[in-house]
Amino acid sequence: MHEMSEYDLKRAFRRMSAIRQFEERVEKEFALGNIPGFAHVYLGQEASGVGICHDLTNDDWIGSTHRGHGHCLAKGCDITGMMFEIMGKAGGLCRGKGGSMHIADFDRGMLGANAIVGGSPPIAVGAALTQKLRRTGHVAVAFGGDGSSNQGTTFEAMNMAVVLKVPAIFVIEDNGYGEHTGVDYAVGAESIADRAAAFGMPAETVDGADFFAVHAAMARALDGARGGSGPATIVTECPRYLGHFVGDPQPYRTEKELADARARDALKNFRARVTEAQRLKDADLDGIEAELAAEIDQAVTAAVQAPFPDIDELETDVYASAY
Amino acid sequence: MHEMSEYDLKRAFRRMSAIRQFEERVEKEFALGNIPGFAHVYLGQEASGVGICHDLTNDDWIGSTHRGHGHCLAKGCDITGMMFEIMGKAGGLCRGKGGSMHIADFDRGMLGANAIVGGSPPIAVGAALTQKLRRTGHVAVAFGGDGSSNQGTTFEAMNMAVVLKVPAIFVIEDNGYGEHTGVDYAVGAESIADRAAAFGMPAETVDGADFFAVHAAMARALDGARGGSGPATIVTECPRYLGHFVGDPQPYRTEKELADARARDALKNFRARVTEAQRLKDADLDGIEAELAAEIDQAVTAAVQAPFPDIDELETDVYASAY
Amino acid sequence: MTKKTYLAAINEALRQEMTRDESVILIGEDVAGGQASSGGPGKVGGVFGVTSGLYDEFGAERVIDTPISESAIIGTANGAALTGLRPVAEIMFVDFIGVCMDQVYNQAAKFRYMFGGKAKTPWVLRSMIGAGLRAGAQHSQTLHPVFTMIPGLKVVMPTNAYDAKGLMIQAIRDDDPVVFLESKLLYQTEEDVPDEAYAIPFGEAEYVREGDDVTVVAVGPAMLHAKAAAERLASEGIDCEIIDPRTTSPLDEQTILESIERTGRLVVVDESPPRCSLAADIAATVADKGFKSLRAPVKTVTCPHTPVPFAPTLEDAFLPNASRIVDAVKHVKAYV
Amino acid sequence: MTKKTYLAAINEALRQEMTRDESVILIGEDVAGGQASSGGPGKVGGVFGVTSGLYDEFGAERVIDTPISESAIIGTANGAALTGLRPVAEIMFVDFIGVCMDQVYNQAAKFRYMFGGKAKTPWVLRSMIGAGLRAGAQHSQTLHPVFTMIPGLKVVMPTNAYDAKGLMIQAIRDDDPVVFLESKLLYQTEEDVPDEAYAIPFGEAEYVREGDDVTVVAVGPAMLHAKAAAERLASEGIDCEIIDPRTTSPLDEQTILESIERTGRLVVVDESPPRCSLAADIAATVADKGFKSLRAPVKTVTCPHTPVPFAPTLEDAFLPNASRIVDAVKHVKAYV
Ligand SMILES: Cc1ncc(C[n+]2csc(CCOP(=O)(O)OP(=O)(O)O)c2C)c(N)n1
Ligand SMILES: Cc1ncc(C[n+]2csc(CCOP(=O)(O)OP(=O)(O)O)c2C)c(N)n1
Ligand SMILES: [Mg+2]
Ligand SMILES: [Mg+2]
Repeated sequence: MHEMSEYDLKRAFRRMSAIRQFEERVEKEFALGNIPGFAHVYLGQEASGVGICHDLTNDDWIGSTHRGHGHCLAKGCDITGMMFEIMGKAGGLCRGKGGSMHIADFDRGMLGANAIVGGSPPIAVGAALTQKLRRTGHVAVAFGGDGSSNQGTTFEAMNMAVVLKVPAIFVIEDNGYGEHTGVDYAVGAESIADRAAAFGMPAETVDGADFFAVHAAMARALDGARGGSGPATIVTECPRYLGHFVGDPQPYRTEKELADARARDALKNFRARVTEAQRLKDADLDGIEAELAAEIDQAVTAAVQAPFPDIDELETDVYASAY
Repeated sequence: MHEMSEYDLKRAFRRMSAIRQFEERVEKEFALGNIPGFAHVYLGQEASGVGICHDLTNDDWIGSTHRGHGHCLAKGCDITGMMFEIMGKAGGLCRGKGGSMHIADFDRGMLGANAIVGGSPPIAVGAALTQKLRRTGHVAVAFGGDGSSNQGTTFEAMNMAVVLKVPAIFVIEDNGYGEHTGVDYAVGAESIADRAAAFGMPAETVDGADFFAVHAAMARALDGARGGSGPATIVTECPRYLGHFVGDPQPYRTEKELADARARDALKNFRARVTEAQRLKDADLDGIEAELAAEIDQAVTAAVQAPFPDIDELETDVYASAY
Repeated sequence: MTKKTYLAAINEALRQEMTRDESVILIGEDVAGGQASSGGPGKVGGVFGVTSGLYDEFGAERVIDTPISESAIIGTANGAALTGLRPVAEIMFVDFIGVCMDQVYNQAAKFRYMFGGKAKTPWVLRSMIGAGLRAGAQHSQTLHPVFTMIPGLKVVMPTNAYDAKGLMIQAIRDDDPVVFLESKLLYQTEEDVPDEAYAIPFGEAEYVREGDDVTVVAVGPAMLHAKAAAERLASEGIDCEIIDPRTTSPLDEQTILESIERTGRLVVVDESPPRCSLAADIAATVADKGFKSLRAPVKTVTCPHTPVPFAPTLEDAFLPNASRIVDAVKHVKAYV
Repeated sequence: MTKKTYLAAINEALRQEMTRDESVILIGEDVAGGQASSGGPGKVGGVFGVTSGLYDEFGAERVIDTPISESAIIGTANGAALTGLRPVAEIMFVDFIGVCMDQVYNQAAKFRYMFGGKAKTPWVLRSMIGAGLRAGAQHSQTLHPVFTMIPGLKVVMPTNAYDAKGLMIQAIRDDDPVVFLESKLLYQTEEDVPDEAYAIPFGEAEYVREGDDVTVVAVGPAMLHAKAAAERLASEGIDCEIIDPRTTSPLDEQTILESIERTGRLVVVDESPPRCSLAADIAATVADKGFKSLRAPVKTVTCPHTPVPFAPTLEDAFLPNASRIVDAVKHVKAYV
């Protein structure tokens, strides 16, 4: 934390708090029937996305998952544009055509949430290839869950990244579950990181509820990737506060486990660290939270009232060139 | 070698010699235009397939590759039935419908050659699952090349086998090339075996031109698999005498490399070892070779003269139950 | 005989066949659910509960949860089926088939033919199809045309609980790979369903409604709209004959052609994009073999040539609906 | 203008576009060949030599060999295309698409729509199609109907060297994902091909032969047989009009419908199994929009509903051929 400026610390907190509050609000609006379809929230995993994205610019790319809201916010996507999108409104980041599992924002280097488990890693390798060929010094990050680490596409992407020596960083967010199945069942290996390392790249495991640990690991990976030495993998061990999707009754998790998960709180953790070190004051952090609360509230109010896309939009945007 | 009976030693040599002579004949018949399509021969890799299959019974299963003749012969498939099949004749093991890349023989526990790289490993996991559920003590082996070890399906199969703890053995035959690309380019990892081991199973690398080394490694893997401790991987390092397919001019390989490959000769190696140890005599081995030469010659003569399938066969064998 | 939902009917079929034949196993992601969880396995039974209770009844060896590795799931089903088991494999949403299509179309579908008739691959691939749940472009497709076009597969699309049970039982007993496509939107529809096991043969279409004016063929989730349209049209004096093929491969051409002989008019309704679709397939069959009977153009009512949109307004406009079917029927009826 | 083979024409198109635009790259298995070999890279250029010489000209950064990892190949092309490159990715035989279909149909094809028009994915997926080389069930398919049905893709099937060059140049310049299907059996066919670059727009069918009796639409490798049949029929006084759609998506319906207006009769020839095929697709379009003109059943000449057999006798019987086309044409011609 010591090398980080006050501005940086505040931005990190702002983003984690944005995710926490955004997702709590998604949970609520979902229950109210304002959000169509499915919603997979990122509660508990805030430090992972924010720690990874902290040193990325708009010219660095990320590819995300079905659980993508947190990655979007960590990469700087607009809260209002996201809320509109999740509600399927014409003013959404994808004009209401994508929805929660398909938010993309190319201006922010966000290549898209992806509803196919293991969909993003190969795509990130391609984005990284562009950086290598154009010698931009930028990188591409692929987010995936512990479950996604068993998908063949993820393994192929890892090997391809090593072979092509591209600046791709694989982030596996291990929240203990793929849907309703525990990671210790679905991953046959002792360690997801060691399995990735065996592909021929540096790989490490960090506490995904600790912003500083994630950020430090990412700094190491970035050094290598920007420096031209190729890909890396970071496994972030995160708590999953809710079920797989909003509304999952979770009969397969005990109360105790849920309480233990909640006890690992990236925001409390961060707050304690920065206030104890006297880098930020509680009041600063409270102020940030309050600002975000207002912003999210406004976003929701606007989104609920906003129009759905006109049905003239149904057949547009299929092709970019003449069809 | 010392635990092996004379019968076993002769059978091992017989099978390796069958492969060598069969494949040399395939090369010749291909040039004569008697073999339709493509042919990928197993010359140089004889000890790998034979060492792996030596202790398997007809109730153990193997899944093979596009380079499958050697695996078939190692598993005991009929030389004549194979030659007919490769020439597309009605009397072939698959009645001429499969061809070189699709020979199967269920009576011999041969689940099929497979023209899709990475096709067999998931299938072998399923055959192994049957053995586990039925408590047969039998195993299933998936053959693949170094190139196939980069296919996502292979990785998924490895993890699945560990998770389901089935008696599957993955054999990666590293002949230095996937088509025209060297393994050191295509496999980003230092070691294919270590990469497999990272999935959570024992994995070792052996000299694929040394029957005894392969056989010993397989004995270890079989112990584990039959004993219920789950899958294993064996990497056999093999020379590839010819090109990727019969007729490949191989501009990408130097004369020296080709000569070095030929210098690693599983049959000569075996002959030297067993005669020096006075387990078999040169005359025994010469006799076996001569018998096989005659058998292969007869098979070719018969196959060349045999009829192609009648066109009434075109629409049969698509479905097993009524359609 | 009691009222059962489409979902319960499938569950019952699975249970009865697993009881009858111990070579039947289930394999897929969360078909049991809860492996290595703090609360223990067996409490889920599929995202919508189709396989619920089966883990408790048949145990971990026969209700097998897997990693998220669809190629390995189908590959495992392939190898198990070739060596004597009868796996029912689940690919949760049909949209996911792209990561494992090889094991379906190059392997399972072709084994028997490539191996000269020596192999059989008796599996069932269960998967959910269809839009309408606001699930977006990657969780809402139908994709039945892709399976229908593949020689070696059989393809089942039940439209009601009774058929769902009987077709599932047939699918499990069948010796070929059968793709069984469940319509999410029909899971909660109810019907009288016999308690005992029964099998409905493949390739036998059903008359859902008899009528002499226009033949309407509808498959899968589109049947809901076809029925609604027929009712509306009946009140206007147009009498539709609705045919449900039930299996798209094999397809009961005969029943469709017989109906066209009487009506001379055909509308095909199908929730898939128009190109190389099942709607086109049926239309083409009739344009060839039923040409003499045809008195009007063959109309198809499908989705547009677009991915499935997320926004409710767009998704509703995307799907075939009763109004569009009514228009199509009137159009062909008006022809002389 | 010199005679060039279909294969050389594609090679020339690639070379010219790579020279013109340095964002164009090639990626695939052995598109260069020989990486990490004792003899060094660049000596292969694809199994049939389509990309030969390009490694020497453009180097390892732009002619990129890959591991055997098709999902990663297409995925890499996807990510590269989204971020500014114009990859031409090779999936050697189209049969292999099953291991990477997700990256094609759920990703590339849908990005633009799902992202509300913000993305473009300008790639070309080159692949070889067709039977006739005795390559067996897993190396001989066409599969163009699968691509044609997917909204968001464009699908190109050149039947001669001139078109191959012009359509490849268009494919590379196009901002959408384009599936470019090369007919193995046509690689060595020759034609006059201009030396300079030219682009042929998509969705414009070509009259291969004019005639007033029967319209024959043929795609890809089937064109060879259609031409042979037309010659045979001409000698018997039946005058076929042959139409080559050149792209199956978009499909030039207009040209086909105009021809039917004159001939009133249609035969569609296509080397793919019959169900949900392109042949059915075109037949269905005409049964709807061209119904008034139709004077005979619409006949399709396709492969049977079987995998591709290996034995030469069977493979020859499997493929559409001139005799079967002649029969179909006579059948519809005989209709009154
Ligand atoms: C290819 C594919 N298979 C299955 C699914 C269904 N599915 C959606 S999320 C999910 C679990 C993913 O687990 P993990 O990668 O750990 O991510 P998490 O949900 O825990 O963030 C599954 C199985 C899918 N979307 N895509
Ligand atoms: C999925 C797939 N991709 C590509 C190919 C084309 N192909 C056939 S064999 C081969 C090389 C395989 O290399 P390896 O696994 O090392 O086996 P080897 O040929 O060396 O025995 C390739 C790329 C294929 N058949 N299937
Ligand atoms: Mg997870
Ligand atoms: Mg090899």
